[in-house]
Amino acid sequence: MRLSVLLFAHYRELVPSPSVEIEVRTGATVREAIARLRAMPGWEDLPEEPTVAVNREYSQPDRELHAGDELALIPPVAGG
Amino acid sequence: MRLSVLLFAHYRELVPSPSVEIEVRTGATVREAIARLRAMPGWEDLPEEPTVAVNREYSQPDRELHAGDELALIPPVAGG
Amino acid sequence: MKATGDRTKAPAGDPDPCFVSACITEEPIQAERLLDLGSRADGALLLFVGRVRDHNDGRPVARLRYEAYTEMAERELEAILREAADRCEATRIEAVHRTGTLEIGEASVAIAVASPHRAAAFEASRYVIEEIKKRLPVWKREVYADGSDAWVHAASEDPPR
Amino acid sequence: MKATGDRTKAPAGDPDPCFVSACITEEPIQAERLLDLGSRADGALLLFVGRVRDHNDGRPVARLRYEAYTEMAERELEAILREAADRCEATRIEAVHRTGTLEIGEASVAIAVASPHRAAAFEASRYVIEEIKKRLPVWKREVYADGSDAWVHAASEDPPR
Repeated sequence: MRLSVLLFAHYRELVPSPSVEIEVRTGATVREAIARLRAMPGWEDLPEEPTVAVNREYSQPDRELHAGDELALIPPVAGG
Repeated sequence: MRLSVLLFAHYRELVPSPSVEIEVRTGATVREAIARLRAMPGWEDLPEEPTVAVNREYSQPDRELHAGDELALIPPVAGG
Repeated sequence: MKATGDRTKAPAGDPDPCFVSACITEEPIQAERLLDLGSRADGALLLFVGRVRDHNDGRPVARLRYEAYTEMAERELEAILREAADRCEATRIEAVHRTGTLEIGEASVAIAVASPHRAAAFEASRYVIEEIKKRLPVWKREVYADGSDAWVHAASEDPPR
Repeated sequence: MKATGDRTKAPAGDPDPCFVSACITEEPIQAERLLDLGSRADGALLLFVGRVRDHNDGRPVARLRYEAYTEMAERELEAILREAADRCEATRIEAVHRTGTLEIGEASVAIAVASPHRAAAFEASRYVIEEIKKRLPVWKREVYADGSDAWVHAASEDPPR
């Protein structure tokens, strides 16, 4: 199944592109999707367990993903 | 010696005048000045130990007064 | 009434001391003016505004009348601001308390604190409003819809004997 | 961006629910507009404004650039405001966070809380700014006088591995 992945702030500087579409097995977890990303050429520098949001909500690494989900990698925030 | 006395808010409604000049012995304390006030006709309803300010500063009942001091009787405050 | 206290802007090269400004006034409070308080080093601004509510203790209020021992109140307010500055490391504090007749929604008090960091601003602002309620020689009279009125006694105080 | 959340005025006869408004925007924040928040029952208004300081960790800063995951940040900000309202019995909360390039002294965030009583306003305001710093998906890049720049890492967070 297909997922869209978004990167922000300094995570963008670790990889070739600020967003990407990836293909993972049906029922894959967030952890598996991150591993898939880090296996792509040029994406090795992403952290192993970044904070993530799925469909704009903070999520855990073992969350199951669905086709069309929006996965975002969230570097340590610095708002305010 | 002569003192001026000021009254505010509901204390004003207990007495015939919002301010008054009184004569007390040299070296009189705040407590003595209050007793002197309460001995005046129409001033009996003042409290025995009101919060007071001398020369615009909160003061204790045993504070000694000086000629020309401004004594103010301060009802419970309700600012803000 | 005139503002007492010091400049609200520090002189160049001397950003450390706290400058305070205390004012008791019959004029409407322009709270938005206080949003400019502070310098380029102050990352936090906290503005507290106390406003006249349309009820108190369940009873509808039509308006308030504030009376002050003005000369003492300005002196006491400035003392409160200096204490807040000393305790909290705020760098600019300005406070205004209104007197006279106030309609519902009008500001009775405004307190602005500017500080490099937010914790100091919150602490200082809270300290100032709590001390105002305890110490500022100001009294308010509630006027009700039927035209009757009564002095408001602070709940935490013992009534005078 | 559009404001999310509900009306900032309660319907007549229903003063209890809290209405919140959360907004992430590239436009300059007009903090003075937030001074009107609340109803005739709200005796306290507290406005926090976070501004760009001219230094950080002792280093001079020329300006900041804020980046946000805007759609998520608006949703998360609204969630924070609702939590604050539930915990603190505030009746109206409005918060705006800016994105884009900000000069020294410009407001990066403004939080207004209106409440019948001051304690709730202070608690809610503090809760909102602390949660924003922990959770809002917003990042800032400091630009220095020499033109160099760097992402700001929140001190309390572990850097990503």
